[in-house]
Amino acid sequence: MVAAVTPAVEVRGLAYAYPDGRQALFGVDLCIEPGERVALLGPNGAGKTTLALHLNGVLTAGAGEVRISGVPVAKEHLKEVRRRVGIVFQDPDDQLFMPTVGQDVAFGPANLGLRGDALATRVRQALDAVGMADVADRAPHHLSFGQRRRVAVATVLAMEPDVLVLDEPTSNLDPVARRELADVLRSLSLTTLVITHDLPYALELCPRSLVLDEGRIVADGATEDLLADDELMAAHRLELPYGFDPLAPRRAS
Amino acid sequence: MVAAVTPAVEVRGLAYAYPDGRQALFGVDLCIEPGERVALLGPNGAGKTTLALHLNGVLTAGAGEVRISGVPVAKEHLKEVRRRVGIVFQDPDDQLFMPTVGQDVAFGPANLGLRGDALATRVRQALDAVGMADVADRAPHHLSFGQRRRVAVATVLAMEPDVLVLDEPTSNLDPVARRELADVLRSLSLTTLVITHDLPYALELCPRSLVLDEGRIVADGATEDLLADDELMAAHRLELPYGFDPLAPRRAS
Amino acid sequence: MHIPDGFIDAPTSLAAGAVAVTGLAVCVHKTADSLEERDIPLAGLTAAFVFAVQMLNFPVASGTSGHLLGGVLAAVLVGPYLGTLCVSVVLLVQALLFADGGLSALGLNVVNMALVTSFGGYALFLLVRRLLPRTRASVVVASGVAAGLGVVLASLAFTVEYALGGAGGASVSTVASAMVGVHVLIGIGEGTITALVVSAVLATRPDLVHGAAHLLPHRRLVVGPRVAPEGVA
Amino acid sequence: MAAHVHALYVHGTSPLHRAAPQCKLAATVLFVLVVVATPREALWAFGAYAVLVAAVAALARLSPAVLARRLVIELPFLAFAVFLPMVGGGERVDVVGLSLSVAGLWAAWGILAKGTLGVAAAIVMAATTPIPEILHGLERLRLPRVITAIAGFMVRYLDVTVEEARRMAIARQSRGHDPRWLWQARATAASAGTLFIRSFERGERVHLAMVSRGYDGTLPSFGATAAARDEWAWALAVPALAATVGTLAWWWLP
Repeated sequence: MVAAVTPAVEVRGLAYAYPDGRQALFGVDLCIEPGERVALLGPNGAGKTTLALHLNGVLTAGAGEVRISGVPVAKEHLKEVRRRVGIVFQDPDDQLFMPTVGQDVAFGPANLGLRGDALATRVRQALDAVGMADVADRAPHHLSFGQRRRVAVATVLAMEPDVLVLDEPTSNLDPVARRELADVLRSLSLTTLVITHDLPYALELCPRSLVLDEGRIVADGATEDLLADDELMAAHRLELPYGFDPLAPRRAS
Repeated sequence: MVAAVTPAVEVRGLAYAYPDGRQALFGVDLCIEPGERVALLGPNGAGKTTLALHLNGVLTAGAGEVRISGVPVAKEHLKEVRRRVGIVFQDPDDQLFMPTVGQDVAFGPANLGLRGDALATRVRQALDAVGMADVADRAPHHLSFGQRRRVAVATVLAMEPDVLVLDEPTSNLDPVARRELADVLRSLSLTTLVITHDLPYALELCPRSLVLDEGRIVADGATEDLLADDELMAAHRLELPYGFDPLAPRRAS
Repeated sequence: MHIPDGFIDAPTSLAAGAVAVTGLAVCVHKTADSLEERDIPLAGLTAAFVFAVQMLNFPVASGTSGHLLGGVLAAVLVGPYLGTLCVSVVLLVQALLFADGGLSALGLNVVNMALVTSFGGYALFLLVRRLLPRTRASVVVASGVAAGLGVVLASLAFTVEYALGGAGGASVSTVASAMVGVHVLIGIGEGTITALVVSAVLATRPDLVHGAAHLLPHRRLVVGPRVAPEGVA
Repeated sequence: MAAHVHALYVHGTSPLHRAAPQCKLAATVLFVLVVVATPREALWAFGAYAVLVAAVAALARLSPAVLARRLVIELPFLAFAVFLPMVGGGERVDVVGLSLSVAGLWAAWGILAKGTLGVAAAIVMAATTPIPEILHGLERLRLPRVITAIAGFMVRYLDVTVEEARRMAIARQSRGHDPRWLWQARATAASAGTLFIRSFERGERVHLAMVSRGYDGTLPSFGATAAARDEWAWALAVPALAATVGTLAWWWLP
C-alpha cells in the first residue's frame, strides 16, 4: 500500500515482551494521518501505555517497526523522534519534576539545545496554549490537579511536537477540568492520540478510535460506530457508562 | 424535629478550618437514614474529603457535631466510631500496605481484638463479598488497579461497619472495573456515602444526592432531579459529560 | 542527633567538613562510575523518602514515640554510596531550608549520620549477613542489627568529636556514657523498625533491596530469535 | 491537617530577597563560622552579633514574631545545654539553691548563644530565599551537580512523599490502628516499606518522563546566574563586620 501522504504515526507488526518475559504486544498495526485525533481504547492492562512508550523509543520494539512522519524509531533518530512525539503521562506529578512550572516547561526545549530568549519564548507560548501563563513561577505542587495536568501538556508542547500522545488524560479530573482540557486539546489541532478508557471523552474528542486488547488492535473505525457496537464493546471489556447513549450527539445535531 | 429512627449519619452545623487557618467547611448539615445510598457531589476542592474524615473522627469538628447511629464522634467513642464508619480512600495504595492481601484485610479486625478463627472468618467473608477470595495470599502490589480498589473495600468491610464511605471510588477505573464495583456496592446493602464527581456513577448507584460546594451543602434531593437541574449544576462547577442524559434511564424504564 | 552551631569548636567542625567533603567525593565518584543517569531521580526520591520517614512517628513505649534516622536503611535499600549521598542531601536540605542542624556543624552531621552510620552500618550488615545462612530472613536480621549498632557508632563518633573540640563543661567520660547509653536504647528502636521495613520491601519487591541482591535468581538470557508471537508477519 | 513540610520562606521584595542566593549562602555560612570561632567569654561580641542579625532581619522586613516562632526549632538542643551545668566538674557556684558547675555554665552559655545565632542566621537566609534559588546558589558555589540535582528532586517530591505518608497514616488510624509499644509498630514499618516502593517506582516513572523529553544524563541548568561584584561586596560585608568583632574579641580576651 502506498500512502499519498506520509502518515504521522505508522506502526507495523509491533511486538514487545518485558524484560521479565511477559509479552505485552503481539503484533500491533496502526496508521495515523497528520492532523488526525484518534482515541486508543482498551481495558486496563491491554498494553496501551506500553504501546505509547514505543512511539518515542523509550521502549524498543522486539519485532516490527514504528515510524514517525516516515522516520523510523531507532537509536540513531532517537533525539529527533523524542522531539516529534510528546507524551503526556498519566500522573502529572511524574512529569513535573522541576522546582517551578517554568523550569519544567523549559526542560524539554533546553535538552534540544534552546537557550536564552528562544527558550523563554517557547515556554511562554506553551503555557499560553494551555492557559497557564500566569503560574510560570509557581511550584507544581501548589497547583490544583487539573492545572497540573494542563501544565504537563505544556511541558510537551514546548518541544513543538508533531504528535501528541496523552495517557489517560481524564483520570482524577473533575467535570469542569475535564472539559477545559478537551477545549485545550481541540484548540491545538495537532496529530493527537488519546489513550483512555473514558469512552464518552473519546467520543467527544476523537472522530476515530482504535481498540487495543491483549496486545492487538481489534477494531478501528469511527468512534460512535465502535461505541454503538455492543458486541465489540462487551468482547473487550469496554462498557458504556450508565445513562450514556453514543448516538445521542449525532441525533442532536 | 424528632426522627422516628436514629439516623445512620447525622451532621449538624459542622465547621472546620485547617491548622494553617484556611476554612474548609462552613456549617454542614446532613442526615442519612440507615440503609440509604447517598452520593456527595461537588467539584475538586469543595471539602468532600475533609467532610468524610470527620465522619470517623480523624478530623475533629471546629464547631458543630457529628453522630453515627446516635453516638457522637468524640474522643471517648473514637474506637467505636472507627469500627462503625469504614472509609475507602481514593487511592487504594494508601490503604494497602501489608505484604499480602489477607494480612491487609485482617489488619482492621485485628485492631478490634479479633484473633484466630474469628479473624480468619472475617477476612474470608470480606474478600468473598468483593469477589477477591482467591487473591488472599498475593501481594496487593501485584494486583490490577481495579482489584486493589475492591480489596480496599474488603479491608473496610472486614470491620463490619454500619456506614461505608467511598472517596472517588471510580477514579482510574476502567469501565468494567467500574461496573463490577457498582455491583459489589449494590450487593452490600449497607448505609453508603459515595463521594464523587463522577455524575453518571452517582446516578447509577445512589437514589439520593447531596451537593457540597465551598464548604456547605447547597442541594439535597433525588439524584436525577439534581443532575437535570442545569442551573444548579453550572453554579457548582458540575457538568454532565458529553452525550449523557440524566433522564434517559428513567424514560427507558 | 542533629548537632547545632556552637556545640563543637570551629577547628573540629572545619576538619569534619573536610572529612565529609572527601567522603562525599568518593561517593559521587563511585556512583558516577557504576550507575546510570536513571539514578539521579531515584536518589532524589529516596532522599525524599528518608526525609518523610524521619517525620514518621513510631511508638517506643506507651505515650512516647521516636523516629527513624534511616542511614543504614538507606544503605541496605540502595547501597552504601548512593545511600550516603541521599542521607547527606537530607541533612543539607534540613540545615539550609529548615534551619535544622547547624550550618557550621553540617560537616559533623554528615560524618556522624551519613558516613559513619551508612558505611559503618553497612560493613556490620555485610559481616552479620555473612555469618548467617543465605536467606531473606538473614538479610532482615542483619539490617536490624546493623541499624541498631549504626546508631551507637554515630554516638561514638559524636563522643570523639566532643573530646576533640567539645564546648566542655562535662567530662568526656560523662558525655560518652550518657550519649552511648541513650543511643543503645534508640538503637533498639532503630534496629527493630529498620528490620521490619526491610522485611516489608523484601516481601513485595525483593529486587529493590540492594542488600539482598545476592539472593535474586540469575535471570537466564535467551539467545536466539525472540519467540515469534502469533499474528506477526 | 495540611502536613506540608513547612519551608521557612516568607514572600517579600526587600533588598535581601532580591540578593543573589550564592552571596547569601556564602555570607551566612561565613557568619556562622565566625560566631562559632568567637570565645564565649566575650559576652559583648555576642551582643554585637545579635544586633547584626537583627539589623539584617529588619532589612529583610521579617517580623520578630516570625523569627521567634521559628527559633523554637532549637528548643530540643537546649536540653543538653541545661544538663551541662549539673554534671560539669570543677568549681561550683550556688544559683537559686542549685549547686552548678562554673565550667558547665560557661559551656551551656556558649551553646545557647552560638546555637541561637546560628539558627537565627539560617532562618533569615531561608526566609528570604525561595527553595529553587537556594539550589541555584549551591550550584553557583560549585557544589557537585549530582548533589544539587538529587537535592532538587528531593525538594520537589518532599511534599508529595510526606503527603503520601500522611494519607497512609490516616488510612491506618481509620481502621483502628493505635500502636503504643515498639512491638506494635509492624504496620507502621510495613507502611514505610510500601512508601519506599512507591517512591522508588515514582523515581522510575519520573526518569521515563525525563527521557521522553530528551534527557540524556545532563540536567540543564536554569537561572543560576553569576552575581555582580558589588552584590558580593554587600553580602560579604556582614561576615566581614562579624569577623572584625570576632578578632577584637580574641584580642581583648582576659
